[in-house]
Amino acid sequence: MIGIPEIFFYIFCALIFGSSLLVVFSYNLLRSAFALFFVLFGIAGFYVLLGGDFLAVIQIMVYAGGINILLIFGTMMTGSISQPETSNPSFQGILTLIGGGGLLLILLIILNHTTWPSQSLIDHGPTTKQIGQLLLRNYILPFEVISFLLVAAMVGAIVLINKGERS
Amino acid sequence: MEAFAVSLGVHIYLVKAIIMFIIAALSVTFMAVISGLTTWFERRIAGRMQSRIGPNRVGPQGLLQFVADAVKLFMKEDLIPKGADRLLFKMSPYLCMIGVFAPFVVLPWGMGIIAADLNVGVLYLISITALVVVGTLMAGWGSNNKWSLLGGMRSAAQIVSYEIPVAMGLLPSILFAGSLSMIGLMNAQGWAPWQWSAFQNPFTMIAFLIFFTGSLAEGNRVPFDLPEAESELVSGFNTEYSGFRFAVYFLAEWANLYVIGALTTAVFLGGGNLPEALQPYWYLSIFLFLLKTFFIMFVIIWLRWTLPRFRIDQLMDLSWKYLLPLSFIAFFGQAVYMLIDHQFPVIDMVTGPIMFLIFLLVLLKFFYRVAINFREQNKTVNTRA
Amino acid sequence: MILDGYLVASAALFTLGVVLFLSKKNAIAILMGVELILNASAINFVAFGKFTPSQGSPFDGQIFAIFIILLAAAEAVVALAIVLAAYKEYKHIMVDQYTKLRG
Amino acid sequence: MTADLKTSYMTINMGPQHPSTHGVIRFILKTNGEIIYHCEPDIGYLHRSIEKIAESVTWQGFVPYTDRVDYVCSMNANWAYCLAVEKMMGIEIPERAEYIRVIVGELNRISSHLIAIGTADMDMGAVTPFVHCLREREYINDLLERVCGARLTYNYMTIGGVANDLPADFIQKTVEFLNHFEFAMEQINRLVTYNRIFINRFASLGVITPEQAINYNLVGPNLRGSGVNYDLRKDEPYSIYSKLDFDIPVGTGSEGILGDCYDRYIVRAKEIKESVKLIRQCLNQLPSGEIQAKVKNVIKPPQGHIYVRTETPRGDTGYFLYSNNKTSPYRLKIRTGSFTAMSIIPEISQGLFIADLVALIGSLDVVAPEVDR
Repeated sequence: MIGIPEIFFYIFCALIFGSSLLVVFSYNLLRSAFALFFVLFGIAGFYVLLGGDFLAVIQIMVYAGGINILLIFGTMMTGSISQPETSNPSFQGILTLIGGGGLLLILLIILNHTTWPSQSLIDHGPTTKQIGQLLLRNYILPFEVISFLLVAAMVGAIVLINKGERS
Repeated sequence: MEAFAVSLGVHIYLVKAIIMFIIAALSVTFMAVISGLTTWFERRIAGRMQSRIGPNRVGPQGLLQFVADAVKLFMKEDLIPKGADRLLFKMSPYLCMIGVFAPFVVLPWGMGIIAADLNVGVLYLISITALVVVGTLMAGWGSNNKWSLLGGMRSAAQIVSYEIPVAMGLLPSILFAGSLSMIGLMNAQGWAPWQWSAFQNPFTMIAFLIFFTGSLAEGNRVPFDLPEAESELVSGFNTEYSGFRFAVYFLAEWANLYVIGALTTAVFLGGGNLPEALQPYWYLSIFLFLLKTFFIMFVIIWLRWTLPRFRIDQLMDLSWKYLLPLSFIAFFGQAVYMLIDHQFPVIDMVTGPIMFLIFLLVLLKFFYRVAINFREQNKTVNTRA
Repeated sequence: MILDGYLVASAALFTLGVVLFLSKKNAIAILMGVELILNASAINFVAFGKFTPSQGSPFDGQIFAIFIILLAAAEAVVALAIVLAAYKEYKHIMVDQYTKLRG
Repeated sequence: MTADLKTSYMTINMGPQHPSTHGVIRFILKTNGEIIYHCEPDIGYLHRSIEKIAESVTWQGFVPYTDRVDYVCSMNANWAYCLAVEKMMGIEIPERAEYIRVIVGELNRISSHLIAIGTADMDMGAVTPFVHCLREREYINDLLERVCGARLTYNYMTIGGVANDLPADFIQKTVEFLNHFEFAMEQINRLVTYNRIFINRFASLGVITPEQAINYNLVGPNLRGSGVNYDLRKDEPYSIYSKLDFDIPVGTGSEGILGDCYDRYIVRAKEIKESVKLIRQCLNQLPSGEIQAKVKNVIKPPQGHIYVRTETPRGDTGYFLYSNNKTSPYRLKIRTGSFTAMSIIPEISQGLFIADLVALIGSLDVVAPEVDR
């Protein structure tokens, strides 16, 4: 008998793959961008199932609420608004599909032939506190580096756009 | 009840699903009623402020006006404009509604009365607004109307930029409570006003004001109602909506008003905390919580019918140039305050009452002003024939 | 067993991301492909973190997922800035038509 | 490459159903996002050929049509037309009628400015001040209804005087109203005129320099908002204005640049106070006597033409009459303030936000039917 987490796992799977198929094969870039939102939402659901409630919230906040909105804005600003039906053309479709299918096959075969050292499921309880302590103790260096990277990215983006404005 | 149903031979998942469905249906119905009553509340207050009466025909004091309005809206023709992106157009109202109704899972109703006390309750509440953003963008894009598109873009830009001051405004309280759960935040405060997070020290006070301002912007309320600015963008992203879909938007808007009020109450105004002596009467805490929430809602409505609207660049300036740096100051200040507080716990006893006293003085000044207004007000003249 | 479920889902998502990445002309669509790939790897991290904790903390996987999200944010910002700058220059964002990128 | 080649503009149709276009004005906007690149007002959308109608009605019969030229201040429009015909025929009207004309004209000016201020507030998103303005306007409507029986299109002034005398308790009621109104106006000002958000929205926006204002032939508060002290009531006094004591408020750039939207707005707010002053004086000095000069039933002004201007709330309204000694005008031409205000919008609105365009229209107080007669 399957448990409740499994049911939700399959629901989220359906959400993710239904929308990501739309992302990949839609010829309307805006629809792709909106579908991506549901993919990201479904992945947040995965994180909840995997016991990462803080992570799930961060995923929605940063990914769905930030990056995806940026993508939608970008789509709207780059003139795709005038011809939505053909804004997202693809090329080498068959070739990439064959390649992608092969890749998936290889991955699945590898997955099937590896035995992962799986442990019994433990519920670790609230994660926020431990994640915070890990970030500021064990992973302090990557944390600082990534903060620096974010600042650099922000400054870089502003410089790039400003340059475009001026020319 | 579960066991009883299982003993009858019903599958356990079916029972669970039915129970979940019933709870969800109850909360959605309750919310619909709350937001409906809020429409009545808002319209009556607006009426008082504008020397008119407001809805007073349907039911006692017009209380059932929202039912009549809903019935009227359901009967209207459901139009989808030509050239609209039908899928996005239809999906948008539901996304907005889910985005506004999802917070109710973690909103408390009194001392320890809550649907689900998530560990990341507050963060969840902030992040779920992403649904509203995407919903408005969808509506703006899908309507095939340029005014709607401008409204949708404005709305998304506004909500995304005000999410940061709102989150930063919550941080001092979170620091103080050491918890992200709503119950944890509420329990960190006492029943008395000087124990509330808002009056705890100058930094939480600043954070409270920042949070309140930011929430107004996130909820698209005046003076930040640019996405719906009817004198500029006709009606913003919902221009092309009619009938049931329009009703859904309005349900969402007023439910959002309640969410803002309840969140402010729970995080900053002591929630439904009661003094020791009154704690056995738990229902009083529900009453107290609703009272505070409705007071905050009243303030928001009051502002809406008083203030003019910002312009989009002024709005962005306010967020990025003033609220954000201020919220960093508040966050840092609160951290320093807590360090000092750790050494000398006495300071906690002092700052709260002082801040509350300052607030009382401001209130006194306000009432003094109101009294002057009343005194100067001549009696109404009668020029009728 | 359930670990396999997440791994299969992640593999499928990864493949979809690669297909999107390879087959689209629009720069923003390609960016979306990158996001799918990053998300697929993040799912793997969290799933492994949950089911096969190493000597370290059981939350190492989640920490990595957080880093991936932040990296994705930085990447998306810079990539979009580049796309917008290119759009201003060329009036389109079809990557196969960028024949001259100098200057 | 120039910037023009790189950006594609979005064409938006603003009006005639747009809520902030004060009636049925239509604009065609070319925007870059929310920034206006070009704004073209669609003049002629509300054309009703009032000037043509004049050629087929009698001289007196045209008075009701002047009500419809600008229905927000129809008393002043009546006045302008009657004054023109009287000048043409050389009719001297009784002094009491002149005083009554000033009283009702200034009352009407207040009510028109209340609408202007209220709609400007509403365009900025503040609905409550608008309702308060309308509440005060209702009192004036009541007063004028007592005088002439109508609340919007008065048709009160006739060629040679006014249609009927003031009712018995009119003076007392008007003084009562003015006492109340002065405080109410102060309250409205406190609510919105001195509001920081409102000032920020209006200040330094849509600046019309004095030269521009004169070149575009702006009139009335729009001209005075740019700092040009020009008011027909002072500079070319007609009726009894030369006997009365009042000031002409001009824009000073108090919150930003001279000639911005806030200056035009504040000039109207100050003019209301001046009008109150004028009405009080007239009520005190009101002489007794006839209200109507002796005028024949069928009038035929002598051959010739005349152009008479008066100061209406929206500025200099001129009536050009050409008579060939018939029972109806040979040609009649009306010159209104809104028309010129409308024609300056394309130049001023370049580079503004859409929200600013709304503010600009609100501050110029354009009334649609006055643009197209």
